[in-house]
Amino acid sequence: MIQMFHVYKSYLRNTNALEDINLRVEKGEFVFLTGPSGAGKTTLLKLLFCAERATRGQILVNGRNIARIRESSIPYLRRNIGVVFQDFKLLNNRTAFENVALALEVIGARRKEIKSKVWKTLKMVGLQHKINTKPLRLAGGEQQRIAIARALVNDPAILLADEPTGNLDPDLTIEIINLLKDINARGTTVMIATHNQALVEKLHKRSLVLDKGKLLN
Amino acid sequence: MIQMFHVYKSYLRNTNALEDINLRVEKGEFVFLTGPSGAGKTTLLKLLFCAERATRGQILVNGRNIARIRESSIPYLRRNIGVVFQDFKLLNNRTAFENVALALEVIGARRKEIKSKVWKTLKMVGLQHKINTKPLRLAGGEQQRIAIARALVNDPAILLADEPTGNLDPDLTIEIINLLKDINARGTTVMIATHNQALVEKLHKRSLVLDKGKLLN
Amino acid sequence: MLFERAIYFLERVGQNIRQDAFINLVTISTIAITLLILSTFWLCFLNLNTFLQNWGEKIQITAYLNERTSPEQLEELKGKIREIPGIKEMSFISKDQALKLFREQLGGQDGLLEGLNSNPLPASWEIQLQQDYQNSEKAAEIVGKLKGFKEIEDLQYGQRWVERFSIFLNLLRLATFFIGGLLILATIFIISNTIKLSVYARKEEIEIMKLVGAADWFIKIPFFLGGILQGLIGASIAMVILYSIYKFLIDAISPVMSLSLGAGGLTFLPWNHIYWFLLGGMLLGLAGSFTSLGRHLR
Amino acid sequence: MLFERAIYFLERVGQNIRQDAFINLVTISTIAITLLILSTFWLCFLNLNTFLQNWGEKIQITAYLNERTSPEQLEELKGKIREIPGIKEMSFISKDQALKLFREQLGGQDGLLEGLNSNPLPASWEIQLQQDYQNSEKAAEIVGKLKGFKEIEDLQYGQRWVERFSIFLNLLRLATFFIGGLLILATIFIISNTIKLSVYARKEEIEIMKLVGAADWFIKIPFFLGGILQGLIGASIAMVILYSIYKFLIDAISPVMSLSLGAGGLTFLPWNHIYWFLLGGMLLGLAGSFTSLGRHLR
Ligand SMILES: Nc1ncnc2c1ncn2[C@@H]1O[C@H](COP(=O)(O)OP(=O)(O)OP(=O)(O)O)[C@@H](O)[C@H]1O
Ligand SMILES: Nc1ncnc2c1ncn2[C@@H]1O[C@H](COP(=O)(O)OP(=O)(O)OP(=O)(O)O)[C@@H](O)[C@H]1O
Ligand SMILES: [Mg+2]
Ligand SMILES: [Mg+2]
Repeated sequence: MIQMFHVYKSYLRNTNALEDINLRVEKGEFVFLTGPSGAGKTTLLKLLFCAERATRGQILVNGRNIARIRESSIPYLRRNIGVVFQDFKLLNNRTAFENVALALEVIGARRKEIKSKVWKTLKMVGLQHKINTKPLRLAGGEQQRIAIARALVNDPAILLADEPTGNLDPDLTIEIINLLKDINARGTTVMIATHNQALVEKLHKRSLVLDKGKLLN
Repeated sequence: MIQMFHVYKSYLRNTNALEDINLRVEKGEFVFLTGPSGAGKTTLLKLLFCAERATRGQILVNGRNIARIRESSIPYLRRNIGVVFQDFKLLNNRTAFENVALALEVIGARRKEIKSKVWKTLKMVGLQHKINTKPLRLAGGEQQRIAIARALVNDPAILLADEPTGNLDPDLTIEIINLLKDINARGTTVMIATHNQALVEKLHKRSLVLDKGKLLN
Repeated sequence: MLFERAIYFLERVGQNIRQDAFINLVTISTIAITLLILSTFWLCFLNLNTFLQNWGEKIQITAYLNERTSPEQLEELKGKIREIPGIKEMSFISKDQALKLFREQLGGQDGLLEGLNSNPLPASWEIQLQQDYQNSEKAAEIVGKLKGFKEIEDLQYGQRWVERFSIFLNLLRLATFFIGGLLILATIFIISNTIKLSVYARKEEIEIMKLVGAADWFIKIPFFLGGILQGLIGASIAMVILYSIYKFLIDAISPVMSLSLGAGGLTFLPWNHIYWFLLGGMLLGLAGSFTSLGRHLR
Repeated sequence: MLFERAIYFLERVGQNIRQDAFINLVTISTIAITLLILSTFWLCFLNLNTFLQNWGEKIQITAYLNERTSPEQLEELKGKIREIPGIKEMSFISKDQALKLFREQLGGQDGLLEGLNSNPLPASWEIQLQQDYQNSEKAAEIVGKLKGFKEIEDLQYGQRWVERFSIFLNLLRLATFFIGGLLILATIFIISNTIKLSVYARKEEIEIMKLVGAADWFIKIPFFLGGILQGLIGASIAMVILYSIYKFLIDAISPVMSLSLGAGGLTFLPWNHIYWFLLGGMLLGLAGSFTSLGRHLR
């Protein structure tokens, strides 16, 4: 599902945020991505949905070579990838409902379908009572759950989650992780960047460890 | 240092984000504030630096009744309180240095003093090499540490930190917490809202637990 | 499906306007005031032009006829002159009428004519020109043609006056076109700048839309529709205000003015100009959002 | 300390301009174009006014003298008339000169005068008016005063012409003041709107500054200085462009025009007007940021 061959990424001339990354994630797999702050976790995820372009190397996502993808095909790539951003990236002037609905609107879903799916997903993350609230009027953990709901709502083939439980309490963290496991069980490839060591240890899933841009083994 | 008497806060008409809060934090104390997402932790902190006003009740900070404070005195109150915001609240068009310097500029510090203090503080949080980088070019954990540096830089009497380690790896978390303990040892009252249960357990400090806007005991 | 999409985008535009009420207010009011200036200028120009043309209409050519012209020759000549392009009207003044007019003109000095035993004044035609020919060059051209007829002995037209008037008209027109052109450029510039700023304020929204997989057109369409709507509303407001000002002037000042201005008075913009202004507003709004989006969509 | 603060704020403004280059570019260019329009309008008005005044100068009063006026009376009368305010110059035309002029005016028809045995035309004074008196009311007033002298038998001035001219002038002035007033309002409005949008784009910055304990004045001063600077730069650009346009027109069109316009030709804005424009730009920039900040600082 995801493969990287000798991938490098450098934002500035002399430093590599990622260095010679080689990895392979199978369809339907559930992997963690860990490593200290600034190791390159977010950068690696960004490469996968083309928010950044690799400096060198080849990346295959869903059988497609991203290094060669045309600018105009990027939106279609992204529609198959749900992303939970580290900084949420919610639209502050739209309600929780509208934020989640956005992911369905861009693929041209029908109104009815949007309504029912958004409602169902917001319920899954426990926010059905905040459906018409705008992000700035929500608690940090509530915002994070909206970001999660938006990533899940259109059943993506791949789910990339960047520190998705950083603002959640332990109980909610378990709930959300169970949600991700469910989705994974239904066939979605899941990749989670996290610092939550307890979580990684408890789940017994494969974990990729980054350090200073390099993949440890 | 901090006292609350029968404090209520409701953002919307029929729901209380905080309900009948009574608490007392001594000068030089180190307390945790925990509780599930949406419990009201951020709201409680916001009341202390007047980002929100209490609906009912009295709040004393540093011997001063905040419920009665004039709009024009708020800036002076805030200069004695360092705040690490849950969403960082960094200025995206200023460098790490400038962001941290801001807290000193507002109190009219001299250039030289600003330079040396900012440098020292950024070094303490391990970001001396990112001094001229703007927030959008930093990793999540790096941004968080700038927010921490800004809160610490002018040696505030009170430090309020809202989920300050949500984007930090375990090692950095320990480093930062040690930093906060140091500052606490030098007399600063510290109040940390967090979900990090491991942290709370390890430190053996008093912790206030909020649930649905009420303080448990 | 297409219909549902259209509804979706229209709803989206409506929500954007509500959600960013402040920005929309500022943008629309800037568009309105800019177009108000342009349309006020245009209205003034139209009225001034009408006024000047009415005024200029008094320019006329007097053709003095040869004494030996017979009535038949006169008829024939009249037919020929009528064929010259630019002639609007011609009225005959006989020898007797000419003397009478001259006497009147002399006023108190008409004792001067008492010693006359015959009428030395020739008969003449007073020739009115069409509006397009009310300037010194055109008039001189027509005079040139009239000189060709042997029955016409002498020609007179207020050369100096006409020359001055048309220099003045040209100067005024030059200034008008110059300011007008500049105003149009400025309008385009200001409206597109304002829309640029309002799009800039929403750049984060655009970025997020892209990140969740929105195609460029999906992001652009609400902005385009929004721009068109802002332009239309702005232009409509401009027209309403312009009409109110016009109405106010008519009611307050016109009674005094129309006495001296005579018949026509002030007129408002004709319908088709209003139509063009509204359309122009919409196009400017569209163009403004079009150029602004480039920046943020790479 | 105060000095260090001043330096700090100036640096801050410089950095804001660099950090928000896009917004500053858009804001400054909008200010520039708006002020360009206003100053162009003003320049046109000034020149048109000068031109019209030169033109209107030809308005003159002819006072026909009583036949029985002796040279001494004439001298005395001349002294009295000279004292009437508004009189600029007066030239005497004797009976003989009058007849000669009349003969010239008649042109081909001068056969008419052959039968005369005495000169029936009176002597006269042609009286030129000062610029401020070049309109029908003032002229009529002076005529009224002249009528009081018994030595003056009759008075003539181009009443109809003068009336028309001053109606026209009034109409033009009305339009000018109207458009000018509207333009000034629009300028203020557009500049303040643009600055509002540019402040709005920085509202997060303001919020964060407040949260870290910045006093209101601390937040405001860089915005005020920025507004003043934007206004100054915008106004300077406007002046430079205006001068370039003016220079271009002078070089390209003036040779043709000045022939017909005569002496003066076109003139640029005097220095003190330029000064006022620059000051006005700064004040507008300041006022714009002043009104915009209210919103975000509660
Ligand atoms: N847009 C950018 N421009 C320049 N440098 C960048 C940019 N984004 C990230 N970096 C740098 O690249 C390195 C890796 O950043 P990245 O965000 O991938 O780290 P991370 O593993 O996600 O860290 P964290 O756990 O703190 O979020 C960091 O040193 C960061 O400063
Ligand atoms: N500005 C606001 N307007 C309306 N409701 C708000 C606002 N801010 C917070 N709330 C609501 O108040 C409640 C408490 O929010 P608060 O941010 O204090 O929670 P929290 O304990 O910080 O949660 P988290 O751990 O997720 O950050 C939540 O239900 C939230 O939706
Ligand atoms: Mg990261
Ligand atoms: Mg919170």
